Amino acid sequence: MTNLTPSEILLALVLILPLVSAGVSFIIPERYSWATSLTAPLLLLVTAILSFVLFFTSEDLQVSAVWFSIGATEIPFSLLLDAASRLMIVVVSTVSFLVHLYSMGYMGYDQKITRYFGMLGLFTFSMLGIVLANQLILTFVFWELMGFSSYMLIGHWMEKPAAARAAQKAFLFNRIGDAFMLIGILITWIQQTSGNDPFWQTTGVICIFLGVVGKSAQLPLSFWLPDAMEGPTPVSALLHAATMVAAGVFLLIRINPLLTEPALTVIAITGIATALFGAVCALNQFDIKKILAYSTVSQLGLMITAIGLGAKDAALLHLFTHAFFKAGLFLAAGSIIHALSHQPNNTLDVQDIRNLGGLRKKLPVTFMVFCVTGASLAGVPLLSGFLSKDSILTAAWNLSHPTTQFLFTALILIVSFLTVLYTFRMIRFVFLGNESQATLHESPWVMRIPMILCAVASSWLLVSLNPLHISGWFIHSFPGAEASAIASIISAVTVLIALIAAVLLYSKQTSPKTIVMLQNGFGVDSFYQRTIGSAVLYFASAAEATDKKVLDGFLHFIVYAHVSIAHGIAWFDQYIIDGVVDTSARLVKWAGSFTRSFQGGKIQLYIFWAVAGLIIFLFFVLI
Amino acid sequence: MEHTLILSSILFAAGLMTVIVKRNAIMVLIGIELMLNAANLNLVFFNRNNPALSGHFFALFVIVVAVCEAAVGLAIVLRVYKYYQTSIPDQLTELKD
Amino acid sequence: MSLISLALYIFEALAGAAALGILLVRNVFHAALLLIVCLISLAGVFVIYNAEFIAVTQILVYAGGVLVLIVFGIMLSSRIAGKPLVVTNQYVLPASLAGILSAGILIKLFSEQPFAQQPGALPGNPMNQTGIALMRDYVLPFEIAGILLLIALIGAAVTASSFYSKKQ
Amino acid sequence: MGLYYTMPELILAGGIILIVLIGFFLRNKTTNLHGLLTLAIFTASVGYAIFAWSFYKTPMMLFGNMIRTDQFSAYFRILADVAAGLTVLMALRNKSLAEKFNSEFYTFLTGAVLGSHLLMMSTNLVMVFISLELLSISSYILAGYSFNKKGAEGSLKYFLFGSAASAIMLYGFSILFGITGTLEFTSENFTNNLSVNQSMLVVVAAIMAFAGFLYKIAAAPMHVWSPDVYEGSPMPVIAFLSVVPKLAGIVVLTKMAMAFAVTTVPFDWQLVLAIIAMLSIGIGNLSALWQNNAKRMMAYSSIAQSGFLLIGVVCLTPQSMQAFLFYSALYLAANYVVFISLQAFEKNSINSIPSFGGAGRSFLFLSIVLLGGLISLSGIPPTGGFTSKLFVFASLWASYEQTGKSILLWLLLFGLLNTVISLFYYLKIPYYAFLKTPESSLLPENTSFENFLAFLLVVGVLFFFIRPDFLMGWLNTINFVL
Repeated sequence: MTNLTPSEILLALVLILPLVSAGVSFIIPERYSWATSLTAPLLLLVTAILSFVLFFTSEDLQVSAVWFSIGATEIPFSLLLDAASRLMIVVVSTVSFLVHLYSMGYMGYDQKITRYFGMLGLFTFSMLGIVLANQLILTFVFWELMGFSSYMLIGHWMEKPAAARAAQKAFLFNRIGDAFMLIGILITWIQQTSGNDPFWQTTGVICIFLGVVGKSAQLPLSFWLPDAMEGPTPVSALLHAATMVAAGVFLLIRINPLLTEPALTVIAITGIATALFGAVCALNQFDIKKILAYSTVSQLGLMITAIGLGAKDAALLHLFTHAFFKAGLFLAAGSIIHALSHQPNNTLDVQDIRNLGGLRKKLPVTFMVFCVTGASLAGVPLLSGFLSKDSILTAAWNLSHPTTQFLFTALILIVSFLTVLYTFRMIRFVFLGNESQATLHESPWVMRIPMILCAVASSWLLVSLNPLHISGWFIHSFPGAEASAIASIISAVTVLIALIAAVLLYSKQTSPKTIVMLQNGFGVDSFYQRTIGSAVLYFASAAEATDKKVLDGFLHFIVYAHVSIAHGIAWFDQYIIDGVVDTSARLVKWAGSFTRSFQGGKIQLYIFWAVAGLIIFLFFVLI
Repeated sequence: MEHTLILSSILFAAGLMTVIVKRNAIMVLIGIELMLNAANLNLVFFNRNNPALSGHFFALFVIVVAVCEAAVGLAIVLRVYKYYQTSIPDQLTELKD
Repeated sequence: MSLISLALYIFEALAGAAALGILLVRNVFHAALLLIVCLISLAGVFVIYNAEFIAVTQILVYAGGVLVLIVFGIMLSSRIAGKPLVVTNQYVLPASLAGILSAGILIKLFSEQPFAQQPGALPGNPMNQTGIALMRDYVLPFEIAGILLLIALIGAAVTASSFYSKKQ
Repeated sequence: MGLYYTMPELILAGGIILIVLIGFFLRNKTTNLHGLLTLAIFTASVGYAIFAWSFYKTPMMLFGNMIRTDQFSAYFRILADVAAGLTVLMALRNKSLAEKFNSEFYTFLTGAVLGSHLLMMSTNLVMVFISLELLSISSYILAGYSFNKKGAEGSLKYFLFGSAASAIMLYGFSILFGITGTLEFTSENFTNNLSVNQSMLVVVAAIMAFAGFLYKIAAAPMHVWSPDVYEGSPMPVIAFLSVVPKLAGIVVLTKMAMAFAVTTVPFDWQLVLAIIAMLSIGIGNLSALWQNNAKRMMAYSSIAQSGFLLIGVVCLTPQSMQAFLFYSALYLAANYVVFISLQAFEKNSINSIPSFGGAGRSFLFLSIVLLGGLISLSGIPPTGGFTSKLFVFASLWASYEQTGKSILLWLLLFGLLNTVISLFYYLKIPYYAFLKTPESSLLPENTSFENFLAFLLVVGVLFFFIRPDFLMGWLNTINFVL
């Protein structure tokens, strides 16, 4: 370690600076807590700049040292900077910086701001650690550290019972995954040392995947993510959109060479099921942050699907674009919440889209940001989301087996169709429609700047020079992410059809409903002309001319299907998942009071229990 | 010769029952002495033909240990008496869950 | 039936009866006396099994030491409490179950087990041998026993000293 | 010749007499001299053991095959001395201990350490019994050293349970002697005779014999005494009881299990020990969830930790033994961190877990150190506790792969699941300390010595996370002749 190259120093700085920020935040006494909101964003700004420098200058880099040894096997402490992790450190540090900046405004009046920034720094550090670690045990270490800091962040407002409960739920779900992950890591590790047995390799990889399932909120462990929205909104933007939930996807990209054929199948099926599930759920929520959370679940499902289909570069690309546009969406949502909740005598639930409406004029910047990032999420051409979704679709399209090719292509198209629907629904009911609030002020500049930056980062330029096809200046990062022209066209057409359907569905509705009543009229209000643009109007009128009944029936089918599925899922969430959580907690408590019940303080009874235990043991052994 | 072993089993079981049944710390102590003696009987019996006399020595040390245990035990019982005015072990339930 | 085996039976019967008596009597003092009977009968059994030294120790230490201690404890504690020495029983059913089960298992397995007949016989003069071996093979446990006695002595003194202290 | 090898024990035995004598001359004086002298004794013992480390390379049978010195036991003797030294440091800072019977306290402490040393080295049932009793009797008296109502009760409970357990163990020993005709349980004679005379009686005798060890290490089903005793005892004594007798018990249990493992006894030893380990882990963790008293909670925690320590014995492979050695050292360090901080908190009359509310503000440094210790006990990175659990589970997995016994896999899963459960109670105190508001304002007493001591140990715990090979490399050289 004597002669460090400049890149290695940069790498170390990028990794260490967030930790320094955390340490500084903890050390600063409560009286001077305002200082934290200066040091933390500044340090993160430096981190972000350094990571950009690293991104543009560095070669692939591997730093390795012997960490410890068990028997003859040596466990290295090893960091790897390759194309994928170079990209990821940029994403992590940039989004983290933006969130820090935004938090200066959003959390300005919070009592425990030092703890908040400290945990944010610790989180960033551990996320960077996961990204850079080149060794599964090291990854696990950071993984756990991240779990801890995210627990603290979700439960930042501990005094709210819902927040404490959400934090515990997230923790529990993640620990279930992590227990499997540790087993998987051990299996994989032993596999590496002692021969390759395909069965064990698959088992190990699937166990690790279960850890990913927990962290990336895939089925059946996805239910913690919507609850985690109880945390501060910037935290949701950082953890539950851009970075932490994506860590699982990234881990799968890292261990891609280990994935066996059966494991890939499991991953693909889990991914696409989650994607569908999340999309349907998102369509049925009233809480704006929960809609975004379910949307995240759905998009993560798409990334996992891409990995399952063998297109890890497509997954990485989508991860990359998703980080920015989803962070933008969350920040915009936070801006709405911030604006509304700082209004005097506000008693309504400001996150409920039923209570919102007509914010377009009051919060113009937020509205623009929301539209751009939302359109990117929906996959509207000219935006980054279109390109990345396109590459996933291409991966499905290029599958060799015709059945799976058709199936996955169709399912991904359905997901993107639903994505458009719920995005449009959200914009419609939040920003358009009747004005319900009297006087509002746009958020302060520290909050507006990160939002605008995220919106800018949602444009196609982030990914490629050609707005309709992946090529150009970032391409060297995604050698495998390709897009076929047919897939692009199909994707674009789907988005357009979905937009028309969305307009038809929601234009006449005055308030959002879960059981959406279909209206017969296809008239387009003049007010859309200024919002979505004349293109929408044109296609809408064109659609009117097409076979009404076909479209009508299709929409009916979609609506009823999604309503019944959503009800089923809501029921499942309420009774089965919460029930399982509550029951297991109760079971553990009950078992605890049972084992404790022997401790009545009566020593002779103790002796009897011990002897009885021995005799029972004896019978157990003898028989 | 099995009757000696039967006796030792009975002594052991009787000691064990005394320990659990009797509501008096000193009786519990007596029960423990019975259990120790059951073991001693075994040790001496099994050493019938052993020229190394290891069983005998073991029994000897058991007796020494029994003395120490009795001395310490009785001292502890007396101290408990001072605080609780009772020697019924099951009535000492200040420490419990 | 030789005289020796008759004596063995009598001693064993006495010891067993005394043990069961301890289980049944309600008076602590009687129980202590029954323990003496049991211990002395066992000493007789030891003599018959050629363990004279153990027998002597048994009588000297147990009858002379432990029992005096126990009786002492009984008298001290009853004086404070000012209550009769009668003890009641508790958990009779579970305890008898545990006791009978353990005795049953032990007796059954003892009767099934073919104990290895060790070669050789006891040395002619066991007492002499005992003394030599104690200082040769068993010197370490012997020394440890000394430390153990020291610790127990100080410990008993420390523990019981608070018995007389005024502080409650 | 043998005396060179047992020099640490000679030092301890001489120390006992020295402390007693000095205690006579300094009667009725409150002085730290006894404590410092005891510390010197333990330091000398550790120093000699390290100095003579290479001596122990080849196992030596000493004193007519009564004991055997080897590196395995030498390592644990060092750990026991270190733990006892830390106990002395804790006792020096405990005012209630300094007032009454000060020199005697150190006599019993040294006696207990001597007992544990001998127990770890014994190869003869007589030695096992007598050294176990030396350890036990000293502990009974130590447990009552708070000289109050609760202390007396705890002491009596400990004594009654302990004597009953050792009587049961002794009966098991006597049957083993009858079956094998020898008391040297590591000798070939013993194992051969055991193999020849396979029967159910062997099983009964072995389980009875193990009962005594299980009692000593507070493993299920012989664990019931420990919460009550812990609650009634002074803090340094609990810290001692939760480490030294536990390690000594497991070391001798390992030796005994080894003797049974090489014979073809008619049932599955790994199964029995694995179930005991699972029971201990489960019972300890589940019961701890409910506790509101920090001492009681740590008692249950130590029951659960016994289960994890037992995993090393369950596997009985060299790898698992190394993991066990590593785990023991980390357990010792983390446990003492917790108890040293708890004693400092106790001094400021913070006892029950709710009373820790807001302690993070008044005692920031101490709370952070305590958090470090608790995190290490629960086995989360970045602490050595994580590494040690990783080693233990890795060795368990390797053993499962080797033997294919499903019980080992269940044990692994159960252990992992329980590390999750254990988090909920280990983080309870930090949760109150950092996130709750104080019930009443406190006037902090000086805790700088505790801060320093616990901080040193936490640094050690963190260090072994970063560089576990520092210790592991040393453990790799140990020759495992059990």
